[in-house]
Amino acid sequence: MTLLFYSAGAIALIATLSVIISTNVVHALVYLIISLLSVAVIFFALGAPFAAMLEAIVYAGAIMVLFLFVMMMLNLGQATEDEERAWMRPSLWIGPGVLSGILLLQFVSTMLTHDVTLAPVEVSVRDISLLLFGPWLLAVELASMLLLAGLIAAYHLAKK
Amino acid sequence: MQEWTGLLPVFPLAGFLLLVLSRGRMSRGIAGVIGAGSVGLSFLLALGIAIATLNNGGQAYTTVLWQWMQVGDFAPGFSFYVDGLTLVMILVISGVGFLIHLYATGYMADDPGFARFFSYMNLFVAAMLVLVLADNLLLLYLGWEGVGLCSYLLIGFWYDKPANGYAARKAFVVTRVGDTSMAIGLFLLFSQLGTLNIQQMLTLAPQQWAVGSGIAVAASALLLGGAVGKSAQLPLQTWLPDAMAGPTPISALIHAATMVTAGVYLIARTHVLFELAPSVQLLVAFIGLATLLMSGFTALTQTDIKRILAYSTISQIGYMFLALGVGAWSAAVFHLMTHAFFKALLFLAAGTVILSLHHEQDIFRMGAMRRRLPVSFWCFLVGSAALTALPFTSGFYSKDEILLAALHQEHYGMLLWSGGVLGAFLTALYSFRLVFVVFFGRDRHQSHATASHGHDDPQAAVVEAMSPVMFFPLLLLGLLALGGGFIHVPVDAVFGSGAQEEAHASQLVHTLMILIPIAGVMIAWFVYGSRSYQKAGEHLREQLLASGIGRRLHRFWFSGWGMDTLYEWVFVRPFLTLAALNRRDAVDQIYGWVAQAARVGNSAVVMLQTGNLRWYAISLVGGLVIVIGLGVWR
Amino acid sequence: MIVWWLIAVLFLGGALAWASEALDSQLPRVVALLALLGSAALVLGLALAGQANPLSPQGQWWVLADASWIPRFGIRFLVGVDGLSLLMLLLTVFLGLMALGAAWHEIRERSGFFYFNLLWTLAGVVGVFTALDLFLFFFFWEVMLIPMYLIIAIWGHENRAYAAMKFFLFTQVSGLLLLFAIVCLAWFHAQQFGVFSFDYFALQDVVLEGRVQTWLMLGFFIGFATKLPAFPFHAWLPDAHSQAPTAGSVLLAGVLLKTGAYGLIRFTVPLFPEASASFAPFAMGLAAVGILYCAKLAFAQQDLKRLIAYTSVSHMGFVLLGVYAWNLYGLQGAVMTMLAHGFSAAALFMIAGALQHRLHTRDMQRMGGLWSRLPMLSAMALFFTVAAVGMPGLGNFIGEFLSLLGAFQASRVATVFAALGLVLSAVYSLWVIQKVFHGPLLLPAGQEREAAGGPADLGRVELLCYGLMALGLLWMGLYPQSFLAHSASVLEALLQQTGTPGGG
Amino acid sequence: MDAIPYEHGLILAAVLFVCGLLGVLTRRNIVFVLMSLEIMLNACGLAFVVASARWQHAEGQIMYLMILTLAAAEVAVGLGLIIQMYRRFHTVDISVLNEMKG
Repeated sequence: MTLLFYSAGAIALIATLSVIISTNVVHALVYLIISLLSVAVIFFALGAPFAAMLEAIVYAGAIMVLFLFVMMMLNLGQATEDEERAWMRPSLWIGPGVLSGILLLQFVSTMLTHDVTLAPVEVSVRDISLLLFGPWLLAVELASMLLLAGLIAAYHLAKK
Repeated sequence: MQEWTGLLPVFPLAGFLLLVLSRGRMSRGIAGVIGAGSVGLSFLLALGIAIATLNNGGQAYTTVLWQWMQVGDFAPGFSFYVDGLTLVMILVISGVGFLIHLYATGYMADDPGFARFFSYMNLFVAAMLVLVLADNLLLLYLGWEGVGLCSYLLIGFWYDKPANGYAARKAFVVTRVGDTSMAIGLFLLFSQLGTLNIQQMLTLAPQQWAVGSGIAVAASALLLGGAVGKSAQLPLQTWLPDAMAGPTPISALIHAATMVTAGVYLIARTHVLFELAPSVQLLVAFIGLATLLMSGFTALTQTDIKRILAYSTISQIGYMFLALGVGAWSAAVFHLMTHAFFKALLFLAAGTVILSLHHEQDIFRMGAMRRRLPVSFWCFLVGSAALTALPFTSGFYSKDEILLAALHQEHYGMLLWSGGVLGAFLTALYSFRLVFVVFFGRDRHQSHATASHGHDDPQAAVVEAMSPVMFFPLLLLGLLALGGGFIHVPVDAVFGSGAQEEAHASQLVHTLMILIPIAGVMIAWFVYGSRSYQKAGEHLREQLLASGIGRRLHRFWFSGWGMDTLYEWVFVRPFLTLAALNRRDAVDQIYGWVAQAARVGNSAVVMLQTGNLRWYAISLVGGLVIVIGLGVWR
Repeated sequence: MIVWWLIAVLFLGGALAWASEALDSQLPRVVALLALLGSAALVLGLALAGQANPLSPQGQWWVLADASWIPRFGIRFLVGVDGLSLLMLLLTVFLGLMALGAAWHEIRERSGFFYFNLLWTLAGVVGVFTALDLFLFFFFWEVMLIPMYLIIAIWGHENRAYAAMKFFLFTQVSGLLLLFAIVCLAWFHAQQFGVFSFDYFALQDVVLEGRVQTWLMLGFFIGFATKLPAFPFHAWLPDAHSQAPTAGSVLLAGVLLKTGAYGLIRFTVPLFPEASASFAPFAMGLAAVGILYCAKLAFAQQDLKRLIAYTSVSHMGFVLLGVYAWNLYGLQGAVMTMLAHGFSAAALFMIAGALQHRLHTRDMQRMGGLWSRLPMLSAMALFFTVAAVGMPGLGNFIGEFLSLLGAFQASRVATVFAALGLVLSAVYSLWVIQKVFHGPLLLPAGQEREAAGGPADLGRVELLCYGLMALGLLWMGLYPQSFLAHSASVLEALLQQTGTPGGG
Repeated sequence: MDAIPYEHGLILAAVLFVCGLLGVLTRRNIVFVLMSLEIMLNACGLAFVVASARWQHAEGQIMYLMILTLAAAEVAVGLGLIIQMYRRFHTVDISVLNEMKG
C-alpha cells in the first residue's frame, strides 16, 4: 500500500505540473484526468474506496467531460496554442513562484511538527451514509440547493 | 416750547421719509418745499425753544422720549438735553441748514436726483440735531454715525463718477477710524463710571479720578480720536479736501458749517474729562496749532476753489481745537458759530461761481469776475474778510478771543499765540489770494473757454446763476458773517465760571493781531491783485517756483504735506496687497490640504485596483501568505 | 404640547408639500406658506402664553413638554421654551417666511421636494432651539443638516456638489465631536448617579474634573463653533453660501448659524462653567482674529455672495466675543447680533440672489451703477449694507455695541482689536455699494439688449420681504427693549448659575 | 499493511494545492485558470480524506463530498461564464476583463 501511495503521489504531482505548464488545452485536460485518477488511487490507498469511486466517476468522469464539451464549443486551435506559448514568459513565473514557494514552506513547516503514522482502515460506505443522512442531513440539503443554483446559473449564463 | 424739543429732529426725519417713500415720483417743487421746509420748521422750533429757555434764565433741561434699552445698569435713553451749548448748536444747524437748503433748491434745480438729494440732506440735519441734543454718549454716537453716513452719501451723490465714490469712501472710512476710537472710549467710560449719560459722567468723573490719572488720560484721548476724525484734524484730516467732490451746498452744510465741527462740540461737551487730563488737553491745543498751520500752507498752493476753502475749514477748526486746548471753551464755540456763518457764505458764493462758470473749479481759469458775478464777489469779499478776521467782522471777535486765550496758556502760551498769529497771516494770504485771483486781474476763463470749446459767444457763457432762493441765503449769511461777532453765545453756564475770565493783554498784542491779517491782505494784493504790481508778482512767483527748494516746498504743500501718500503706503497698499495675496483664504487652503491628502491617498489606492484578475488573485495570495505567516512564525 | 405641535406642523407640512406636487406644481409653495403661517401663529401663541405666565413652576421655562423616548438610556422627548428660545423661534419662523418669499419665483424644478427640505430644515432648527434632552438636541441637529445639504446639492449654482459636500463634511465631523462629548457626558452621569440621562438639567449636576471638563467642553465648542462659524472653522461657509439657492442662503445665514451661537449660550458654558472660564480669553482672541481676518477676506472677494458670506463670519465673531465675555451686556449683545444679523444677512443674500436672478452673474466685476436702473433694489441694498456696517439706530449696532461693551469688561485687548472690525466693515461694505450700485452703469453682456430697458426693479413679493426686514431692523435699533426684555431673565439666570467666568 | 506517515499525505495535498495556485496566478487562458482551480479544490479534498484516515472517521469524507459538490457547481457556472466571455470578447484571455479598474 505504501508503494501504491508514493507512486500514485508521484504520478499525481507530475501530471499536475504538466497541466499548469502545458500549452495545449486538450493535453492539459488529459493530464488533469491522469492527476485526478492518481488521486483516486491515493484515496484507495488511504482506505477511502467510496471517495476514490466518486473521484473517478464524478471528477474525472463527469466534470472533465464537461470541460471537454466546452472546449469543443470554443474550438481553440493552433493560434491559441501559439498565444499560450508567447504568454509563458519565465519572468511571469517569478512573483507567483516566490509566493507559492513561501506558502508551501508554511504548509510544510506546520505539518512536520506532528509525527503520527496512518494505519489505513477502510471506512465503509455505510458509515459515511449513516453520518451523511444523520447529523449532516442539513449539509446535504444545502449541497443540493447549491447544485440547483449552479444548474440554473449555468443554464442562464450559457444561453444565448 | 420746551416740551416740543423732541420734535426738533422729527421734522427733517419726516421730510426724509416722505422724500424716500415718494420714490422720486414727487415733483421738484413739492420735494423742495418738503426738503427745505422741514428744516425751516425745525429752525422755528429751535428759535422758540431758545427764547423760552433764555427767558427761563438759561436753565438746562432734559426731555426723555423713551428708554432706548435697559441691560443691567446700562440704560441709555432716547433723551435730549438742552443747555446753552445745545441751543447754539441747534440754532446754527437748523438756521444755517435751512439757508443752505433754500440755496440748494436753486442750486440743484436741474439735477435729476433732486429728491434724493434733499432726502439725504434732511436725514443729515436730523442726525446732526440728534448729535447735539443727545444727553448720553450713545445717542450722540447715533447722531455721530448718522451724519457720517449722510456725509458719505452726499459726497458720493453724483455716483456715476468713480472719483466721487472714492472720496466718499475715504471720508467715511477715515472718520470711522476716529469713530472706533471714540467707541472704545465709550466702553472705557462705561466700564469705569457705569453710565454714559453725559451730565452724570461730568459729575462722577472728577469725584472718581484724580487730575492727570491714567484712566482720565486714556478716556479723553480716545474721545479726542473721535473728534479729530470728524473734525478733520491731524492726523485724520486727509478726507476733507477730497470730500469737496460732493455738490457745493453739501460742502457748505456738512463740510464747513456743521458736521466737521462736531468734534469741537464733543470736546466742549465733555470738557470736564479733558480738564482732568491736562496732557491730553495740551495735545488738543497742539493738534489744533499743527493743523491750522499745515493746512494754511497747503491752502496757499491749491488751485481748486473748493479745496482752498476746504483747507481753510481745516485750518479754522484747528483754531477751535487750539481754543479747546487752552481751555477757552466758549471761544471755541463762538468761533464755531461765526465760522459756520462765514464759511457757509464762502462755500455758497463759491457754488454760485462754479455754477455760473459751468462747473469750473480751477481758480486760474477764472479772473476778473467781480463785474460779471457781483453778488458772488461781495459775498466772497465779506466772507473772506470775516475769515481773515479783519476788524469788526464776526471772525475778528472770535479769533481774537482764541488768540488771547492761547497767549494766557500757562507753559506754552507764547508759542501757541505766535503760531496762531502766523496762521492768521496765512489765512489772510490764501483767502485774499483766492479773492484776487478769481475776481480781479485778467479774465482767464474767457480765453480758456474760447480756446477749448471754441465758443462763439463767450460773453453768454458767464452769467451769474442767481435766483431769489439763492440770493436770500447769501444775503442773510453775509449779514451774519459781518455782524455775527456781536452775538453772545449763552454758554457761560455750561462751562462754569472759572473758564472764562476776561483776557487782558498789552496794547502791542492787540495791535499785532489787527495788523498782521491786514499785512497778509496787502501782500496778497501785491502778488495777485494789483495790476501795477502784477508783473512783479508773477515774476516773484515764477522765481520761487523755479528754485529747487521752492518747487519742492510747493509740491509738498500742494499734496497736503504728503499725508495722503504716507497713508497710501502705510495703510492702503499693505491692506490691498494682503487682500490680494490672501484672496483665497489661507485657512480654507489648509482644509484643502486635508482634502488633497485624501485625494492623493485615494489615487494611490486606486492604482492597486488595476482591474487585472491575476493581480487580484496574487494580492489575495500575498495577503494569505502574510496572514498564515503571522500565525505560523509568530 | 404647543412646542410639539410646532415641530409637527413643520414636519407634516413638509411631507404634504412634497406629496402635493403630484397634484399641481404650484401647490407646494402654498402648502409651505400655510405651514409656516401656522407655525408663526403657534410661536406667537407661545409668546402670548409666556407673557401671561412669565414664571411657571419650572422657573424661567414657560412651556415644558416631556415624553419618554428610549427609556433604557434615559433619553426623553423633552422640549421647552424660554425667552431666549422664543426669540430664536420668532427669528426662525420669520426668516422661514422670508426664505419662502425668496424661493417663491426662483424655485421651479422639483418644487415639492424643495419645500419639503425647507420645512424639514426649519423643523430641525425649531427642535434645536427647544430641545432640552441632549440626545434629542443632537437628533434635531442632524435633521436640520441633511435637508440643507440637499437644498445646496440639488438647487445650488454651478459648483454645488463641492460646496454641499464641504458643508456636509464640516458639519458632520464637528457634529461627531459634539455627539461624542454628549455621550461621554451621559456616561459620566451614569457613573455618578447610576442611570443614564441626557436631560439638560440633570447633566448640569455632573461633576467633572478639570481636564475631562476641558476636553468635553472643546467637543461642544468645536461642534458649535463650526456652525457659528468661528475663525478657524469657517472654511465651509463661503462655498456653501455662494452655491446655495437664495432661500438656502437665507436660512443658512439667518437661522442655521444662530444654532451654533445658541448652543454656546445654552449648553457649552452652562454645562462646563470652569473650563469655559479658562477658555474664554482664547475664544475671545479667536473671535477678534476672525472678525478682522474675515473682514479682510470679504474685501478681497469678487463674488458678491461669497463676500457677504465672509461678512457673516466676521459678524458672528461679535457673537462669539459677546458670549465668552459672559456678562449680561455681552450676552444680550450676542443675542441682539444674532437677531439683527439674521435679518440683515438674510436680506443681503436675498439682494445678491435678486441680482443674480436679473443679471445671471454674481461677479461684481461685471456689475456697476445699478442705482440708475434699479433704484428701489439699490436703496434697499444700501439700507441693509448700512445696517451691516453697524449704523446706530439699526439692530446690528445694538448687538455689536453691547457685545463689545461686555467684552471690554472681560478682555480689553480683544475688544480693541475687534472694534477695528468696525473700520474694516466700512471698507468692504462701501466697496460693495461702490462697485455694484454706484459708478458708471455696467451690465453683463447681453443684459442691455433685453426688452424694455434691461433688468426689472423689485416686484411686490420682494418689496414686501425687504420692507418687513427693514422695519424689523429699525425696531431692533430704536426700541431693542422689546427683544432684550425676553432674553434678560434667561441670561441673568444663566449667569447666576455659572458665576461670571469671563467677567472681570 | 505498511504505515504511511500521515504528514506525507498532507504534504502531497499541499504541493498539489500550490501547483494549482501557481496555475491560477500565472496562466492567462481562463480555461487553464479554471482547471487550476479544480486542482486546488481537489487538493483540499485530498487533505480531508487524509484527515479522515488519520482519525479513522467518516466525517472527513463527508467534507470531501461537499467539496465535490462545490466543484461541480463551480465548474458548471465557471464554464458558463467562459462561454459568455468567449461570445463577447472572442478570446479566453482574462487580461481583457479589466473593467473593474478603480
